[in-house]
Amino acid sequence: MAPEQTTAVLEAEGLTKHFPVRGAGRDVLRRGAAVHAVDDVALSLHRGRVTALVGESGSGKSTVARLLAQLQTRTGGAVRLHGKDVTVHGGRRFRAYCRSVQLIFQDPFASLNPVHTVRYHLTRALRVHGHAGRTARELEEALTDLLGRVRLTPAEQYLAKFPHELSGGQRQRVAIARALAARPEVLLADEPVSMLDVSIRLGVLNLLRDLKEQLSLAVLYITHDIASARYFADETLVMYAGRLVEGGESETVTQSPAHPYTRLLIDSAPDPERIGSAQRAELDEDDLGEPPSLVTPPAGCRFHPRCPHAMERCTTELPPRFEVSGKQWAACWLYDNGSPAPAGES
Amino acid sequence: MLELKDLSVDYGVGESAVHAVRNVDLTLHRGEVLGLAGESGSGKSTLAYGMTRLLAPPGVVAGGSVLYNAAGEEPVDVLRLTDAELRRFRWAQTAIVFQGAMNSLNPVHRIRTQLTDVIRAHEPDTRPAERLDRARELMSLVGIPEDRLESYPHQLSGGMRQRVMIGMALALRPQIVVMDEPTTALDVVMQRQILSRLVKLRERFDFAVLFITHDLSLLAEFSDRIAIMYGGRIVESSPSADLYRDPLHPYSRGLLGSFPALRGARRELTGIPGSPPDLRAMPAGCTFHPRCPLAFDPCARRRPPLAATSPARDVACWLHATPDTED
Amino acid sequence: MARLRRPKFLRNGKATAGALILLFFFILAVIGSWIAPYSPDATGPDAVVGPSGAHWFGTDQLGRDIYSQLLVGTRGVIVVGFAAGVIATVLSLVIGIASGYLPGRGGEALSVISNVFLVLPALPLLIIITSATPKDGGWIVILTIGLTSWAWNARLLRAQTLSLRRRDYVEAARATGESTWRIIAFEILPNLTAIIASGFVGTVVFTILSEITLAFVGINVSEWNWGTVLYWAQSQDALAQNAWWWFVPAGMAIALLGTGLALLNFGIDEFVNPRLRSGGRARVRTRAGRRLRMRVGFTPVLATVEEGEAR
Amino acid sequence: GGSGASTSSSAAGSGVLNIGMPNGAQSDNNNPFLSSSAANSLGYKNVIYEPLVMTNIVQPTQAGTPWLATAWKWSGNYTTLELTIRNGVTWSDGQPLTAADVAYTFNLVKSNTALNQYAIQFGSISSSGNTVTLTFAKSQYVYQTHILNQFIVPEHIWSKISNPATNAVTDPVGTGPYTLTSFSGNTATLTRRSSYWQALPQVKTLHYTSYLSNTTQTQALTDGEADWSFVFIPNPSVTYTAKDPSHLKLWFPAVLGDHGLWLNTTVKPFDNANLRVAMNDVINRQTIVKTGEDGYFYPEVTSNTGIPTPAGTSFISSQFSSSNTAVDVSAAKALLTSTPGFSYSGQNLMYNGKQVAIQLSDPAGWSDYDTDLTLIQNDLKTIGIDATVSQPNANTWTTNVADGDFQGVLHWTNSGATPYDLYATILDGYTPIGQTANGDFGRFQSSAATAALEQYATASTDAERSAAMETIENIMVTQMPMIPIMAANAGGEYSTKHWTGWPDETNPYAPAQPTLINSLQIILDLKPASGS
Amino acid sequence: MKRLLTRLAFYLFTAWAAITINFFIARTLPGNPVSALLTKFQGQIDSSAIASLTALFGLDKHQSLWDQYVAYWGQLAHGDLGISFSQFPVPVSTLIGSYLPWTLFLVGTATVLSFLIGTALGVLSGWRRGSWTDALLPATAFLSSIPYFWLGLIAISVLAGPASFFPGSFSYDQGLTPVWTPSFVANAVQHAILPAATIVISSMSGWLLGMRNMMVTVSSEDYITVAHAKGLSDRRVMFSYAARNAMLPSVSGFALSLGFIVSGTFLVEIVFSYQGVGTLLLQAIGADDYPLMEGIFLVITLAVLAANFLADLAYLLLDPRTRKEG
Ligand SMILES: Nc1ncnc2c1ncn2[C@@H]1O[C@H](COP(=O)(O)OP(=O)(O)OP(=O)(O)O)[C@@H](O)[C@H]1O
Ligand SMILES: Nc1ncnc2c1ncn2[C@@H]1O[C@H](COP(=O)(O)OP(=O)(O)OP(=O)(O)O)[C@@H](O)[C@H]1O
Ligand SMILES: [Mg+2]
Ligand SMILES: [Mg+2]
Repeated sequence: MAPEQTTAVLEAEGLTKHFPVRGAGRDVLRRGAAVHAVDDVALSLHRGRVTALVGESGSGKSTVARLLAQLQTRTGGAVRLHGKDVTVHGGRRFRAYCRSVQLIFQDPFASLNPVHTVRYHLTRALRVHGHAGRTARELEEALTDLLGRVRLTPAEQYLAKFPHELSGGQRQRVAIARALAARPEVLLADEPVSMLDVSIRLGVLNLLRDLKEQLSLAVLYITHDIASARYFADETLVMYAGRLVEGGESETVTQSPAHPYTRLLIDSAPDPERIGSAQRAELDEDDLGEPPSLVTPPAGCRFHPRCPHAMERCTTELPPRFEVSGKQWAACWLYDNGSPAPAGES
Repeated sequence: MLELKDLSVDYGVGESAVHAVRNVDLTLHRGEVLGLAGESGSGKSTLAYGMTRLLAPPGVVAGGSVLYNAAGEEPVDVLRLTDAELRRFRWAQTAIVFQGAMNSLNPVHRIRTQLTDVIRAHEPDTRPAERLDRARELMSLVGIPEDRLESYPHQLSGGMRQRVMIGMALALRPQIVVMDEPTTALDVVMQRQILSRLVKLRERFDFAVLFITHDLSLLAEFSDRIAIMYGGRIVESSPSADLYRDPLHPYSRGLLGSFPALRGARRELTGIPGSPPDLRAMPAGCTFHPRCPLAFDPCARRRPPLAATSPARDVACWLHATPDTED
Repeated sequence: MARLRRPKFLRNGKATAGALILLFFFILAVIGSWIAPYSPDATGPDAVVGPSGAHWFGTDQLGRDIYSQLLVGTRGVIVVGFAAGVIATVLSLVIGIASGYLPGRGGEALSVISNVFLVLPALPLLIIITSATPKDGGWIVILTIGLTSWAWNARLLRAQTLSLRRRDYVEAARATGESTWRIIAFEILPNLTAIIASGFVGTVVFTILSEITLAFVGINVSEWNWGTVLYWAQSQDALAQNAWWWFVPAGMAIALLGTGLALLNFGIDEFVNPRLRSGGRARVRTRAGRRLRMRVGFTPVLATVEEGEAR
Repeated sequence: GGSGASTSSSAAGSGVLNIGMPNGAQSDNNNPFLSSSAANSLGYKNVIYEPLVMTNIVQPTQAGTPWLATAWKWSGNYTTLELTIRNGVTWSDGQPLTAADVAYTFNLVKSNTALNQYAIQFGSISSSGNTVTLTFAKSQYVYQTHILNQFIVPEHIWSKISNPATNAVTDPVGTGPYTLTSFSGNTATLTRRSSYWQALPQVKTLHYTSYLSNTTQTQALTDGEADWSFVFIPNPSVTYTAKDPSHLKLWFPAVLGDHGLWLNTTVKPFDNANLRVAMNDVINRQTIVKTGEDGYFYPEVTSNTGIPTPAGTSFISSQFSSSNTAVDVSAAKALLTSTPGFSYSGQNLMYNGKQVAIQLSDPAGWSDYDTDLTLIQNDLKTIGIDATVSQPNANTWTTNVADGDFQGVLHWTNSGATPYDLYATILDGYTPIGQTANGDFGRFQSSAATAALEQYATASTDAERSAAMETIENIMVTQMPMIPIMAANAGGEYSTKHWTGWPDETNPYAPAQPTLINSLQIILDLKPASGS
Repeated sequence: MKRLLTRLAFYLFTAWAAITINFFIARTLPGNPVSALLTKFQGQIDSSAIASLTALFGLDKHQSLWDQYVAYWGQLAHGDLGISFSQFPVPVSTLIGSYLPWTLFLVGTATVLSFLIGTALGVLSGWRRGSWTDALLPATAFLSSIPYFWLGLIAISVLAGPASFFPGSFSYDQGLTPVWTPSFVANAVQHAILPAATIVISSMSGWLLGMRNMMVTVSSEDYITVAHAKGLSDRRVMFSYAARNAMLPSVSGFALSLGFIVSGTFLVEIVFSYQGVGTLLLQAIGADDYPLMEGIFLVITLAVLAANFLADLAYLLLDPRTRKEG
């Protein structure tokens, strides 16, 4: 693992979330059935660094973000802010926590209340965290400053607008501005651009990157688009069915994926270089199967039912993290050289 | 095969009408995969629904023609068909696969019913058992176990549903399959599976595909030809490879520059400045000029026509206008 | 999605018509007793005579002026209707939102309570309670109707709150650090306005009809309202006396007010669900002059190549 | 309306008489003792079970008509009654009527509180041969008709009924000329017996239908679906008689009971007799009876004594025979201004400097009473009393009246064969405010009145009784503990289209109400109308 | 399974709560059946009858409210609804038994008709927007705003009468015996037409509106467009695709409204003098007849609960999404 210049701001260890299944027909007979949405996830976010979390839909990425933001209570594991274990539910301590850790939602169309103006959203965020200043002037300055940061200028033009009067990119900027109002150290961005138009995605991503640099934020960038992780993140973690399967420096992970799942993911991504129908049919032959049920996840490696390299051992034993190279690890028995990488921090 | 001429589609009529598609000329050749790309709101779906006359109110087809040439038959103008003729024409000649398969399948009917009723509607003489056999065949065609025929849509995964829709599209062996963002809701693995399946089926049945997406990298890989739409118009239409290597229109270039590439060297991503145009207040001249880094004198004043620069390539941009296309 | 755009809402023709009708009755409720030509209780020599210049809507068995009774009675109808509507709406809001937003048993319990109230037969209950309460007067009717008719709206609000609670912007407000009450009051509540409004209108209609029904069966007839007029008409067998004027105007007033409220609700419906709007014109004229109906599945073609001229 | 195939076939040729009552839902319940039974409510009990003696409340002084008793003799100051039972009467099942049946019936009433409707205190009851002897603890002078009107039930049937108070008596057996053949829907059908101790009536079949509302009952009368009823018809000259003036008739004779304005005499200033007398002076009974009661329902009370006429004319002492009600506002005002404490401020009557105000109340839904109150309200305004009308619900009102929690109500009195019942309701049985009263709702307290009533009930001579009555009337006229307004009635609506022989003013042989015992007399008298 | 069990628990709880509320409301009324009887007859019954009536109704035995409540449940457990006061000593169950069928017949038929007609019109007007069917909306809104008792009274005065086909009162000609003969059934139907029409006219609008709104909403669903794209006939798209889906909310609403048959429209019975439980209920209220009131309430409550259960079942049947995957 690359030596870190900074210490982690936010860390998670053994993060686990099981959603109890309720009222689901015959499952009643089996008490305690649960969706194993997140199992034993360990990650750490560092100042001035972007960590990408990629994985297919339903793999538990958003749940990780919510657990980190303490919007949901975790089933197990620890979340440490500046090395201190924090568990908050609400009230003042929650406020204090979210002053440091802010979440940006996937859908800018849904994450702003349609009945409130931009001014309301931002003012509230400032007020709640005590950054609104004491006079109307100070508030106005703070607002202008915030909008300036997300490059919505001139500020007056946007303050009075309702969300529906803004374009998707502008809305996402407002959402980011709201998160910044708390002056956080960690930004959890849950697929911040997947709902945005291609032509404006880049702007928002670039904005996030700039902010990271200016404010030296720790950013968790959640996406299902592994290509954007390559461009945007310093480090990339790959998630499959609630578990992290691979992690490491973005370029390494994307260019030489180690875990069979990461490989599948990368092979599946559209590749304009393979122009023309001639080379098209390559991966298609076998039905690649579907993600497993999270209520009864497969034993051993969760990917084994779909894995072309699955071994006997994969069906029974959970692979620990194995170091693949200095910049990369994978939770796969293929890399078992007898020396599992120290589990825990990536 | 299918020839759109001067097709215009509006939402609403009169003063308040939104001209979502304007004077589009587009040809879909037999057996070809034509990709239609462009950012959100550029009118891709409107075009697809408009030409099949499936646009919900307040959409209206304001003018133009949609000529369908079946082999060895008189061309028919889809826009001039009566309701009954249109019904007969639909699905038998052009089938459609929409973006959200969950919403394309009726949640209260079994897959079997939904597969067989299209056969029954067009071939009323077939026996139920025969129709069921055909439905089974379609399911195996798209690689879904036959026993899933008895399922309801919500019992299938998203990928399965989309495959059911593709199977259904092929029920009557149509000449043309229109696909409006058929895989955007799916993750990449599933997306690739479905597209590969589609490619194979196309080779087997030889239908033409109009493939709509905003993901240019996907089109570059899968389609023969790509048309780029902006603000309700086609701004460029080229073979995939040409377009990918050498986009002519600045907008096409911008689109390509918005996608981070997974492989190869890290390219600098440029993106497109500005925001998509408001259809109600289109800029005069070239609709792209306010966002165009290369805009120059005529762009703000006059609209560039879609003109051929080479035999296979059309572009609507003053940068590439030959003197005789300038009016 | 509801937005607080009142002017936009009133741009809807149906809503405007409804609002105008309502306004008309509101004005009558205020000025009715001043512009009434007689006291509604003033007896006169002409008993049960038909409409005339002196008595626009005729007189009753005591020679009282029915037009004046209706005018004076408007206030009772409007006040009871709206006051009970307010009570029921507030209750449904509190219970509906609380049961939708509060997690766990509390919410469930409230939901069960509203379901119980839903099962209780409203009108008979109303008759029993109002006929049993010692004091007469509008307040009893207001309170009884208000306290018993909130359940339906509470259920709707609960369902909507449950879905709003999952919305990103509510989560986002939580993630910003907003307190629960503030989330309810400022994030959720404003998005329920349309449902609240239509629930309110619905309750008002129900209340008014109930009040009139109660009066008609002879409960709470001390004060004048339209039901009181109908009650007297019925107890005096007005229709057998061919005294149609005693029955018809009151019935029409109720129907008109009801229609106004219904139109208002149509407006709210269309406001909430834009698909319900007819979108300006439902018919279009092709260039060749034929009129076509806009409908799903068959997009009208305004000009084909042969019919119209190429552009 | 309707094309009632069976009920409207009331042509006398087929011998059918249709009787209707607006009494709502009924079921097959023929227990003659229960006021809740259909037999009682619709009145067909009277053509099945017969009384000992038939009396006429319209002409209370007239001697009774012997019915199942051929003779009756009171003795010992009305503490012993000797009845001679008619011979040759048979029950509808063929068994003969005996004196034992009569004694059994009285014993049944005596031993079942629930059946003893008039709470009569029976002493011994014995029968021998065809005589029955009853003794009583106290004088039954004022209750004599209640005893004589007792209908008789057969011992051989009723002795087998375990609880006579809760039995629906599905197959009633009586001595009357009709037997119940069916009860279906809301209609009881009775047919004539083949034998009867008197001449058989001409009506072969009786339909008693309970209509669900006054409106439909009225409709049935005008449509010819019903021939006879007792129902309040508003504005009958338009809604009823006008529909067929030559046949549709009504007759509502007064009986010895009052409807009047009760004042709570514990509420100041209504404890002042002069104020009450003044109020009596301004109430316009004619208008009330004409408008509120549509000119017929409750006849006007014209005597200040409150005794309805002509039924009670003979009871009015000569002292008051010309003391008739008349509207006289100035006299009333004069009386008030001369009364200490009262004064006028402009048009307003003040008592000790405060406006005299009264809240008049009657249940919501009683439209005639409510109309009457509105008129009284206006009348009281003429002497400056600020009257308001309120309409609580019936339950509340009933409770309030009984508990003395009211200011002024329109309420009734009991009625009977003498004015005793009427006066006893007004003057007797003082109960303190807050306790439930069965009479004297106004809480009028007068030992003289109580004594006079007692004297009237127990006196042994007519002279004593007249003296007592005069005392009572004097209290009534000078103190007006209740302001009598109109008389109770015993009337009905009937059609002469198919049947004639109905009672009316000119031939008041019986009250015209189909639910009273006299209805049997009327049915026995009916003749098919000529030409129908 | 679990869903059904929780529903069942809910039904039991609701039944208990409703019955308890009914019991206490009825008992805390001021007044009592004896004085109600006397008051009703305004002097026709002598006040000396109070003692006998009190004894008759068993009101002379004083029992605490709680004891009455326990006794009431004891009775209910034996299926005994008590004895009516106003028609003493007829058992309440007998009375309800003879009146309920008529209500079910009249209001039930009317509700079904109103639902069918309203829904059919709603389907049409939702499907053919912009045609004449648009006029249905304000028209039915007006009709539904008219109080139905008023409509009924006007209908009686205009249409019923001595010479008319329509009888103005009763559920069948009095004197006929209810039997299953064609002539009796015809007679009963003849009596039901006018009141049923009143209910249908004034309650149709709700169904129409709901169905229309749902049709419009459903019409813009993708699967409808797909159905059109498939070239299915208009009828098939309209019924099998649009209406079939749009109906779901209406169906559960319909089941609920079946439960309100008794309580919602009982004034119609009163206006038309129809021998149904509505008439009976009003009479019971007027007479302070608690056993009868409680009995009718019990029936209404059970009807509503049964209807709720039906709604649950109907939804389960009609919407495969609520069914559990096998
Ligand atoms: N509140 C919840 N109750 C029950 N299950 C839940 C809940 N939230 C999430 N899940 C389940 O947990 C799993 C992970 O969900 P999550 O939203 O974290 O996935 P994701 O990776 O963010 O997917 P996407 O890319 O679609 O956003 C899913 O199977 C989801 O169904
Ligand atoms: N009902 C409508 N009324 C008015 N304008 C509409 C309506 N529907 C769509 N439009 C407008 O028409 C334009 C074209 O929409 P269309 O759905 O065809 O875009 P698209 O290219 O398919 O976008 P996407 O990639 O988001 O699917 C958009 O600007 C949209 O705002
Ligand atoms: Mg997610
Ligand atoms: Mg689209």
